[in-house]
Amino acid sequence: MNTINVRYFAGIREKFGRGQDVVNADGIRCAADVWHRVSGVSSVSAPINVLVAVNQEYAPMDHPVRAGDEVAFFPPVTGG
Amino acid sequence: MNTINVRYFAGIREKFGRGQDVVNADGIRCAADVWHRVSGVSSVSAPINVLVAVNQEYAPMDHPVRAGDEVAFFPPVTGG
Amino acid sequence: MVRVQRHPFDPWAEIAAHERQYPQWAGKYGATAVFVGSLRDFNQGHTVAAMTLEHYAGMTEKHLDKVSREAIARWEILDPLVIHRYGPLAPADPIVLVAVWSAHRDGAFLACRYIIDELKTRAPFWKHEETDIGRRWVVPE
Amino acid sequence: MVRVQRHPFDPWAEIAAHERQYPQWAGKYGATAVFVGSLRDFNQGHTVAAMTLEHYAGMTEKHLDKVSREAIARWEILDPLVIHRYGPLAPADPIVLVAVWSAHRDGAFLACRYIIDELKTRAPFWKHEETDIGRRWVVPE
Repeated sequence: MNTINVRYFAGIREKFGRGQDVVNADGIRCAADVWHRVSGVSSVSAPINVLVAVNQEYAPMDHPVRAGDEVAFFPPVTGG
Repeated sequence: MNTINVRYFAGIREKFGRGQDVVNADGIRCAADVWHRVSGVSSVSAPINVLVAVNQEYAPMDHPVRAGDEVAFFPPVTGG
Repeated sequence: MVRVQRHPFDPWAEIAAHERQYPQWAGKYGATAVFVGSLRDFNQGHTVAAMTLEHYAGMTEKHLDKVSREAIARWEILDPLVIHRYGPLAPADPIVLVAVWSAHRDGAFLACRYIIDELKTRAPFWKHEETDIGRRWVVPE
Repeated sequence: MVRVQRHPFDPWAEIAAHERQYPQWAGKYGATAVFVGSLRDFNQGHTVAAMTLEHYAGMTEKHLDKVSREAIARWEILDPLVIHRYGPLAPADPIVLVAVWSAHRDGAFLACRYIIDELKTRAPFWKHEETDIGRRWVVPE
Protein backbone atom coordinates (compact mmCIF):
# COMPACT_ATOMS: atom_id res chain seq x y z
CA MET A 1 0.00 0.00 0.00
CA ASN A 2 1.97 2.97 -1.30
CA THR A 3 -0.59 5.59 -0.28
CA ILE A 4 -1.17 8.29 2.31
CA ASN A 5 -4.59 8.89 3.79
CA VAL A 6 -5.34 12.63 3.97
CA ARG A 7 -8.13 14.01 6.19
CA TYR A 8 -9.77 17.46 6.22
CA PHE A 9 -11.92 18.97 8.96
CA ALA A 10 -14.26 21.90 9.53
CA GLY A 11 -13.67 24.94 7.29
CA ILE A 12 -10.85 23.21 5.43
CA ARG A 13 -13.06 20.18 4.75
CA GLU A 14 -15.70 22.58 3.37
CA LYS A 15 -13.11 24.35 1.23
CA PHE A 16 -11.94 21.05 -0.25
CA GLY A 17 -15.53 19.90 -0.65
CA ARG A 18 -14.61 16.49 0.74
CA GLY A 19 -13.45 14.89 3.98
CA GLN A 20 -10.52 12.88 2.71
CA ASP A 21 -8.20 11.96 -0.11
CA VAL A 22 -5.92 9.05 -0.74
CA VAL A 23 -2.70 10.15 -2.42
CA ASN A 24 0.26 8.28 -3.83
CA ALA A 25 3.24 8.46 -1.48
CA ASP A 26 5.81 8.77 -4.25
CA GLY A 27 7.77 12.00 -3.95
CA ILE A 28 6.26 12.88 -0.56
CA ARG A 29 8.66 13.42 2.29
CA CYS A 30 6.80 15.66 4.74
CA ALA A 31 3.35 17.02 5.60
CA ALA A 32 3.96 20.14 3.50
CA ASP A 33 4.46 17.94 0.43
CA VAL A 34 1.06 16.37 1.12
CA TRP A 35 -0.51 19.80 1.47
CA HIS A 36 0.94 20.96 -1.86
CA ARG A 37 -0.20 17.80 -3.57
CA VAL A 38 -3.82 18.00 -2.38
CA SER A 39 -4.20 21.77 -2.54
CA GLY A 40 -2.50 22.12 -5.91
CA VAL A 41 -0.40 24.93 -4.55
CA SER A 42 3.32 24.83 -5.20
CA SER A 43 4.46 27.63 -2.93
CA VAL A 44 6.61 26.44 -0.02
CA SER A 45 4.50 27.79 2.84
CA ALA A 46 1.06 26.54 3.78
CA PRO A 47 -1.65 29.06 4.61
CA ILE A 48 -1.57 30.48 8.09
CA ASN A 49 -3.97 28.79 10.47
CA VAL A 50 -3.79 25.33 8.98
CA LEU A 51 -2.92 22.86 11.70
CA VAL A 52 -1.41 19.49 10.91
CA ALA A 53 -1.65 16.07 12.54
CA VAL A 54 0.37 13.08 11.42
CA ASN A 55 -1.06 9.78 12.61
CA GLN A 56 -3.42 11.69 14.91
CA GLU A 57 -0.72 13.69 16.67
CA TYR A 58 0.02 17.37 16.17
CA ALA A 59 3.04 17.86 13.94
CA PRO A 60 4.79 20.71 12.12
CA MET A 61 4.50 21.05 8.32
CA ASP A 62 8.01 19.65 7.91
CA HIS A 63 7.21 16.48 9.85
CA PRO A 64 8.25 13.34 7.88
CA VAL A 65 5.43 11.42 6.19
CA ARG A 66 5.60 8.03 4.53
CA ALA A 67 3.31 5.49 2.91
CA GLY A 68 0.61 4.23 5.27
CA ASP A 69 0.51 7.43 7.33
CA GLU A 70 -2.62 9.44 8.03
CA VAL A 71 -2.16 13.19 7.60
CA ALA A 72 -4.86 15.68 8.67
CA PHE A 73 -5.30 19.38 7.96
CA PHE A 74 -7.68 21.51 10.00
CA PRO A 75 -8.27 25.03 11.35
CA PRO A 76 -7.73 26.08 15.00
CA VAL A 77 -9.85 23.94 17.33
CA THR A 78 -12.87 25.17 19.30
CA GLY A 79 -13.95 22.34 21.59
CA GLY A 80 -14.99 22.38 25.24
CA MET B 1 -30.47 44.94 79.46
CA ASN B 2 -27.00 45.99 80.57
CA THR B 3 -25.30 42.77 79.63
CA ILE B 4 -23.00 41.30 76.98
CA ASN B 5 -23.50 37.80 75.64
CA VAL B 6 -20.16 35.96 75.38
CA ARG B 7 -19.77 32.83 73.24
CA TYR B 8 -16.96 30.24 73.15
CA PHE B 9 -16.26 27.65 70.48
CA ALA B 10 -14.17 24.53 69.92
CA GLY B 11 -11.00 24.27 72.03
CA ILE B 12 -11.74 27.54 73.80
CA ARG B 13 -15.25 26.34 74.68
CA GLU B 14 -13.68 23.18 76.12
CA LYS B 15 -11.13 25.20 78.09
CA PHE B 16 -13.86 27.34 79.60
CA GLY B 17 -15.99 24.26 80.22
CA ARG B 18 -19.05 26.10 78.87
CA GLY B 19 -20.37 27.56 75.64
CA GLN B 20 -21.37 30.99 76.85
CA ASP B 21 -21.45 33.58 79.60
CA VAL B 22 -23.54 36.65 80.22
CA VAL B 23 -21.46 39.45 81.72
CA ASN B 24 -22.31 42.88 83.04
CA ALA B 25 -21.37 45.57 80.53
CA ASP B 26 -20.18 48.06 83.18
CA GLY B 27 -16.54 48.94 82.68
CA ILE B 28 -16.31 47.14 79.36
CA ARG B 29 -15.22 49.17 76.36
CA CYS B 30 -13.74 46.65 73.95
CA ALA B 31 -13.48 42.93 73.20
CA ALA B 32 -10.22 42.65 75.13
CA ASP B 33 -12.04 43.89 78.27
CA VAL B 34 -14.57 41.09 77.80
CA TRP B 35 -11.78 38.56 77.43
CA HIS B 36 -10.09 39.71 80.62
CA ARG B 37 -13.35 39.60 82.50
CA VAL B 38 -14.28 36.06 81.47
CA SER B 39 -10.78 34.59 81.50
CA GLY B 40 -9.80 36.22 84.76
CA VAL B 41 -6.55 37.35 83.20
CA SER B 42 -5.49 40.95 83.71
CA SER B 43 -2.60 41.14 81.28
CA VAL B 44 -3.22 43.45 78.35
CA SER B 45 -2.69 40.97 75.54
CA ALA B 46 -4.96 38.04 74.79
CA PRO B 47 -3.41 34.67 74.01
CA ILE B 48 -2.19 34.17 70.48
CA ASN B 49 -4.61 32.27 68.29
CA VAL B 50 -7.79 33.52 69.87
CA LEU B 51 -10.03 34.99 67.21
CA VAL B 52 -12.77 37.46 68.04
CA ALA B 53 -16.16 38.19 66.53
CA VAL B 54 -18.39 41.04 67.66
CA ASN B 55 -22.02 40.61 66.64
CA GLN B 56 -20.99 37.71 64.39
CA GLU B 57 -18.36 39.62 62.44
CA TYR B 58 -14.61 39.28 62.80
CA ALA B 59 -13.16 42.10 64.88
CA PRO B 60 -9.85 42.99 66.51
CA MET B 61 -9.45 42.74 70.29
CA ASP B 62 -9.72 46.52 70.60
CA HIS B 63 -13.07 46.64 68.78
CA PRO B 64 -15.67 48.61 70.80
CA VAL B 65 -18.25 46.55 72.69
CA ARG B 66 -21.37 47.75 74.43
CA ALA B 67 -24.41 46.39 76.24
CA GLY B 68 -26.49 44.10 74.04
CA ASP B 69 -23.56 42.98 71.91
CA GLU B 70 -22.58 39.37 71.30
CA VAL B 71 -18.85 38.70 71.58
CA ALA B 72 -17.33 35.37 70.56
CA PHE B 73 -13.88 33.88 71.15
CA PHE B 74 -12.64 30.91 69.14
CA PRO B 75 -9.52 29.25 67.72
CA PRO B 76 -8.52 29.34 64.03
CA VAL B 77 -11.27 27.87 61.89
CA THR B 78 -11.08 24.56 60.02
CA GLY B 79 -14.20 24.28 57.85
CA GLY B 80 -14.63 23.19 54.30
CA MET C 1 -28.07 30.35 47.89
CA VAL C 2 -26.38 29.37 51.15
CA ARG C 3 -27.44 26.43 53.31
CA VAL C 4 -25.79 25.28 56.53
CA GLN C 5 -27.34 22.02 57.62
CA ARG C 6 -26.94 19.04 59.93
CA HIS C 7 -28.31 16.34 57.64
CA PRO C 8 -26.26 14.65 54.91
CA PHE C 9 -26.62 15.78 51.31
CA ASP C 10 -25.86 14.41 47.86
CA PRO C 11 -23.92 17.17 46.06
CA TRP C 12 -24.76 15.97 42.54
CA ALA C 13 -28.48 15.66 43.30
CA GLU C 14 -28.39 19.13 44.89
CA ILE C 15 -26.82 20.70 41.80
CA ALA C 16 -29.27 18.96 39.48
CA ALA C 17 -32.21 20.10 41.64
CA HIS C 18 -30.84 23.65 41.71
CA GLU C 19 -30.58 23.77 37.92
CA ARG C 20 -34.13 22.41 37.59
CA GLN C 21 -35.31 25.12 39.96
CA TYR C 22 -33.95 27.86 37.70
CA PRO C 23 -35.02 26.86 34.17
CA GLN C 24 -34.63 30.48 33.11
CA TRP C 25 -30.86 30.05 33.59
CA ALA C 26 -30.63 27.30 30.96
CA GLY C 27 -28.64 28.47 27.95
CA LYS C 28 -27.49 31.63 29.79
CA TYR C 29 -24.35 30.09 31.27
CA GLY C 30 -21.65 28.22 29.41
CA ALA C 31 -19.51 27.20 32.37
CA THR C 32 -20.21 25.49 35.67
CA ALA C 33 -17.42 25.02 38.21
CA VAL C 34 -18.00 22.86 41.27
CA PHE C 35 -16.00 22.00 44.35
CA VAL C 36 -16.97 19.27 46.80
CA GLY C 37 -15.04 18.72 50.01
CA SER C 38 -15.55 15.32 51.63
CA LEU C 39 -14.30 13.55 54.74
CA ARG C 40 -11.22 11.43 54.18
CA ASP C 41 -10.68 8.31 56.31
CA PHE C 42 -7.11 9.41 57.02
CA ASN C 43 -5.51 12.70 58.06
CA GLN C 44 -1.95 13.62 59.01
CA GLY C 45 -0.91 9.99 59.16
CA HIS C 46 -3.84 8.64 61.17
CA THR C 47 -7.06 6.80 60.44
CA VAL C 48 -10.16 8.94 60.93
CA ALA C 49 -13.18 7.00 62.21
CA ALA C 50 -15.55 9.95 62.48
CA MET C 51 -15.68 13.72 62.74
CA THR C 52 -17.85 16.32 64.37
CA LEU C 53 -18.10 19.78 62.88
CA GLU C 54 -18.79 22.51 65.39
CA HIS C 55 -20.00 25.82 63.98
CA TYR C 56 -21.10 29.28 65.05
CA ALA C 57 -24.74 29.22 63.96
CA GLY C 58 -25.76 32.56 62.49
CA MET C 59 -22.23 33.81 61.86
CA THR C 60 -21.52 30.98 59.38
CA GLU C 61 -24.55 31.87 57.24
CA LYS C 62 -23.70 35.58 57.44
CA HIS C 63 -20.13 34.93 56.40
CA LEU C 64 -21.03 32.62 53.51
CA ASP C 65 -23.68 35.07 52.26
CA LYS C 66 -21.08 37.83 52.30
CA VAL C 67 -18.52 35.75 50.40
CA SER C 68 -21.15 34.80 47.80
CA ARG C 69 -22.09 38.45 47.30
CA GLU C 70 -18.43 39.39 46.93
CA ALA C 71 -17.99 36.72 44.24
CA ILE C 72 -21.08 37.93 42.38
CA ALA C 73 -19.77 41.51 42.47
CA ARG C 74 -16.34 40.46 41.23
CA TRP C 75 -17.10 37.95 38.48
CA GLU C 76 -19.87 37.55 35.94
CA ILE C 77 -21.68 34.70 37.72
CA LEU C 78 -25.17 33.66 38.73
CA ASP C 79 -26.06 33.20 42.41
CA PRO C 80 -23.73 30.43 43.65
CA LEU C 81 -24.97 27.37 45.53
CA VAL C 82 -23.11 26.82 48.81
CA ILE C 83 -24.00 23.97 51.17
CA HIS C 84 -22.04 23.14 54.33
CA ARG C 85 -22.73 20.51 56.96
CA TYR C 86 -22.23 20.61 60.70
CA GLY C 87 -22.57 17.99 63.43
CA PRO C 88 -21.47 14.36 63.18
CA LEU C 89 -19.94 13.13 59.91
CA ALA C 90 -18.82 9.73 58.66
CA PRO C 91 -15.84 9.08 56.35
CA ALA C 92 -16.63 9.79 52.68
CA ASP C 93 -19.47 12.15 53.64
CA PRO C 94 -19.61 15.35 51.59
CA ILE C 95 -18.89 18.29 53.91
CA VAL C 96 -19.14 21.27 51.60
CA LEU C 97 -20.41 22.04 48.12
CA VAL C 98 -19.67 25.18 46.10
CA ALA C 99 -21.25 25.43 42.63
CA VAL C 100 -20.86 28.46 40.35
CA TRP C 101 -22.55 29.14 37.01
CA SER C 102 -20.99 31.69 34.65
CA ALA C 103 -20.91 32.79 31.02
CA HIS C 104 -17.21 31.85 30.82
CA ARG C 105 -14.93 29.31 32.46
CA ASP C 106 -12.52 31.86 33.90
CA GLY C 107 -15.19 33.48 36.04
CA ALA C 108 -16.62 30.12 37.06
CA PHE C 109 -13.25 28.71 38.19
CA LEU C 110 -12.03 31.87 39.91
CA ALA C 111 -15.29 32.49 41.77
CA CYS C 112 -15.54 28.84 42.88
CA ARG C 113 -11.97 28.89 44.14
CA TYR C 114 -12.49 32.24 45.86
CA ILE C 115 -15.57 31.03 47.73
CA ILE C 116 -14.03 27.76 48.96
CA ASP C 117 -10.78 29.49 49.97
CA GLU C 118 -12.62 32.22 51.88
CA LEU C 119 -14.85 29.58 53.44
CA LYS C 120 -11.89 27.48 54.57
CA THR C 121 -9.91 30.34 56.04
CA ARG C 122 -12.73 32.44 57.53
CA ALA C 123 -16.04 30.58 58.02
CA PRO C 124 -16.48 29.66 61.70
CA PHE C 125 -16.35 25.86 61.58
CA TRP C 126 -14.14 23.61 63.68
CA LYS C 127 -13.34 20.00 62.95
CA HIS C 128 -13.04 17.55 65.83
CA GLU C 129 -11.90 14.16 64.62
CA GLU C 130 -11.84 10.69 66.14
CA THR C 131 -8.62 8.98 65.09
CA ASP C 132 -6.81 5.76 65.99
CA ILE C 133 -4.80 7.79 68.53
CA GLY C 134 -7.79 9.52 70.10
CA ARG C 135 -9.90 12.61 69.60
CA ARG C 136 -8.34 15.88 68.47
CA TRP C 137 -9.16 19.29 67.09
CA VAL C 138 -7.95 19.70 63.56
CA VAL C 139 -5.36 22.48 63.25
CA PRO C 140 -5.29 24.64 60.09
CA GLU C 141 -2.50 23.74 57.67
CA MET D 1 -11.78 7.62 31.93
CA VAL D 2 -12.38 9.42 28.64
CA ARG D 3 -15.59 9.19 26.62
CA VAL D 4 -16.34 11.01 23.36
CA GLN D 5 -19.97 10.45 22.45
CA ARG D 6 -22.78 11.63 20.23
CA HIS D 7 -25.68 11.20 22.65
CA PRO D 8 -26.56 13.75 25.35
CA PHE D 9 -25.43 13.18 28.92
CA ASP D 10 -26.38 14.42 32.38
CA PRO D 11 -23.10 15.51 33.99
CA TRP D 12 -24.34 15.18 37.59
CA ALA D 13 -25.75 11.69 37.00
CA GLU D 14 -22.47 10.70 35.29
CA ILE D 15 -20.40 11.85 38.25
CA ALA D 16 -22.68 10.08 40.73
CA ALA D 17 -22.53 6.88 38.67
CA HIS D 18 -18.74 7.12 38.43
CA GLU D 19 -18.40 7.45 42.20
CA ARG D 20 -20.72 4.47 42.73
CA GLN D 21 -18.58 2.48 40.32
CA TYR D 22 -15.47 3.07 42.43
CA PRO D 23 -16.61 2.44 46.04
CA GLN D 24 -12.97 1.76 46.97
CA TRP D 25 -12.28 5.48 46.36
CA ALA D 26 -14.75 6.59 49.05
CA GLY D 27 -12.92 8.24 51.93
CA LYS D 28 -9.65 8.35 49.96
CA TYR D 29 -10.25 11.74 48.37
CA GLY D 30 -11.15 14.96 50.17
CA ALA D 31 -11.63 17.20 47.16
CA THR D 32 -13.61 16.92 43.94
CA ALA D 33 -13.36 19.65 41.30
CA VAL D 34 -15.71 19.64 38.35
CA PHE D 35 -16.08 21.71 35.21
CA VAL D 36 -19.08 21.50 32.89
CA GLY D 37 -19.18 23.42 29.62
CA SER D 38 -22.64 23.87 28.14
CA LEU D 39 -24.09 25.50 25.05
CA ARG D 40 -25.21 29.08 25.54
CA ASP D 41 -28.11 30.44 23.49
CA PHE D 42 -26.05 33.52 22.60
CA ASN D 43 -22.49 34.05 21.39
CA GLN D 44 -20.59 37.14 20.26
CA GLY D 45 -23.80 39.20 20.17
CA HIS D 46 -26.00 36.73 18.34
CA THR D 47 -28.68 34.21 19.26
CA VAL D 48 -27.56 30.63 18.84
CA ALA D 49 -30.35 28.25 17.76
CA ALA D 50 -28.24 25.12 17.48
CA MET D 51 -24.69 23.89 17.13
CA THR D 52 -22.91 20.99 15.48
CA LEU D 53 -19.63 19.77 16.87
CA GLU D 54 -17.33 18.24 14.32
CA HIS D 55 -14.46 16.16 15.66
CA TYR D 56 -11.53 14.06 14.55
CA ALA D 57 -12.60 10.62 15.78
CA GLY D 58 -9.65 8.73 17.19
CA MET D 59 -7.41 11.74 17.64
CA THR D 60 -9.78 13.32 20.17
CA GLU D 61 -9.72 10.23 22.39
CA LYS D 62 -5.93 9.94 22.05
CA HIS D 63 -5.48 13.58 22.95
CA LEU D 64 -7.82 13.49 25.94
CA ASP D 65 -6.19 10.28 27.23
CA LYS D 66 -2.79 11.94 26.99
CA VAL D 67 -3.95 15.06 28.84
CA SER D 68 -5.51 12.90 31.58
CA ARG D 69 -2.29 10.96 32.01
CA GLU D 70 -0.30 14.20 32.19
CA ALA D 71 -2.61 15.48 34.93
CA ILE D 72 -2.27 12.22 36.89
CA ALA D 73 1.53 12.43 36.62
CA ARG D 74 1.59 16.05 37.75
CA TRP D 75 -0.91 16.15 40.60
CA GLU D 76 -2.02 13.70 43.28
CA ILE D 77 -5.33 12.76 41.68
CA LEU D 78 -7.39 9.69 40.84
CA ASP D 79 -8.25 8.86 37.22
CA PRO D 80 -10.26 11.87 35.96
CA LEU D 81 -13.63 11.52 34.25
CA VAL D 82 -13.75 13.37 30.91
CA ILE D 83 -16.84 13.27 28.67
CA HIS D 84 -17.18 15.28 25.46
CA ARG D 85 -20.02 15.31 22.96
CA TYR D 86 -19.95 15.65 19.20
CA GLY D 87 -22.66 16.00 16.57
CA PRO D 88 -25.80 18.16 16.89
CA LEU D 89 -26.38 20.07 20.14
CA ALA D 90 -29.24 22.19 21.44
CA PRO D 91 -28.88 25.29 23.64
CA ALA D 92 -28.28 24.45 27.32
CA ASP D 93 -26.89 21.01 26.41
CA PRO D 94 -23.80 19.99 28.36
CA ILE D 95 -20.88 19.76 25.91
CA VAL D 96 -18.02 18.69 28.14
CA LEU D 97 -17.51 17.36 31.65
CA VAL D 98 -14.20 17.21 33.53
CA ALA D 99 -14.26 15.73 37.05
CA VAL D 100 -11.17 15.29 39.21
CA TRP D 101 -10.87 13.59 42.60
CA SER D 102 -7.88 14.39 44.81
CA ALA D 103 -6.65 14.27 48.39
CA HIS D 104 -6.46 18.08 48.48
CA ARG D 105 -8.29 20.94 46.82
CA ASP D 106 -5.20 22.45 45.20
CA GLY D 107 -4.53 19.35 43.12
CA ALA D 108 -8.19 18.96 42.26
CA PHE D 109 -8.60 22.55 41.04
CA LEU D 110 -5.30 22.73 39.17
CA ALA D 111 -5.74 19.37 37.42
CA CYS D 112 -9.34 20.17 36.45
CA ARG D 113 -8.32 23.53 35.05
CA TYR D 114 -5.35 22.00 33.24
CA ILE D 115 -7.47 19.35 31.54
CA ILE D 116 -10.19 21.75 30.35
CA ASP D 117 -7.62 24.31 29.15
CA GLU D 118 -5.65 21.69 27.22
CA LEU D 119 -8.90 20.29 25.85
CA LYS D 120 -10.09 23.70 24.66
CA THR D 121 -6.85 24.69 23.02
CA ARG D 122 -5.72 21.33 21.58
CA ALA D 123 -8.50 18.71 21.30
CA PRO D 124 -9.66 18.45 17.66
CA PHE D 125 -13.24 19.70 17.91
CA TRP D 126 -14.83 22.41 15.78
CA LYS D 127 -18.03 24.27 16.59
CA HIS D 128 -20.40 25.18 13.78
CA GLU D 129 -23.25 27.30 15.06
CA GLU D 130 -26.62 28.34 13.64
CA THR D 131 -27.25 31.95 14.60
CA ASP D 132 -29.83 34.59 13.74
CA ILE D 133 -27.41 35.83 11.06
CA GLY D 134 -26.69 32.43 9.57
CA ARG D 135 -24.36 29.51 10.05
CA ARG D 136 -20.73 30.07 11.00
CA TRP D 137 -17.65 28.30 12.29
CA VAL D 138 -16.75 29.47 15.77
CA VAL D 139 -13.33 31.14 15.88
CA PRO D 140 -11.12 30.67 18.95
CA GLU D 141 -11.05 33.68 21.31
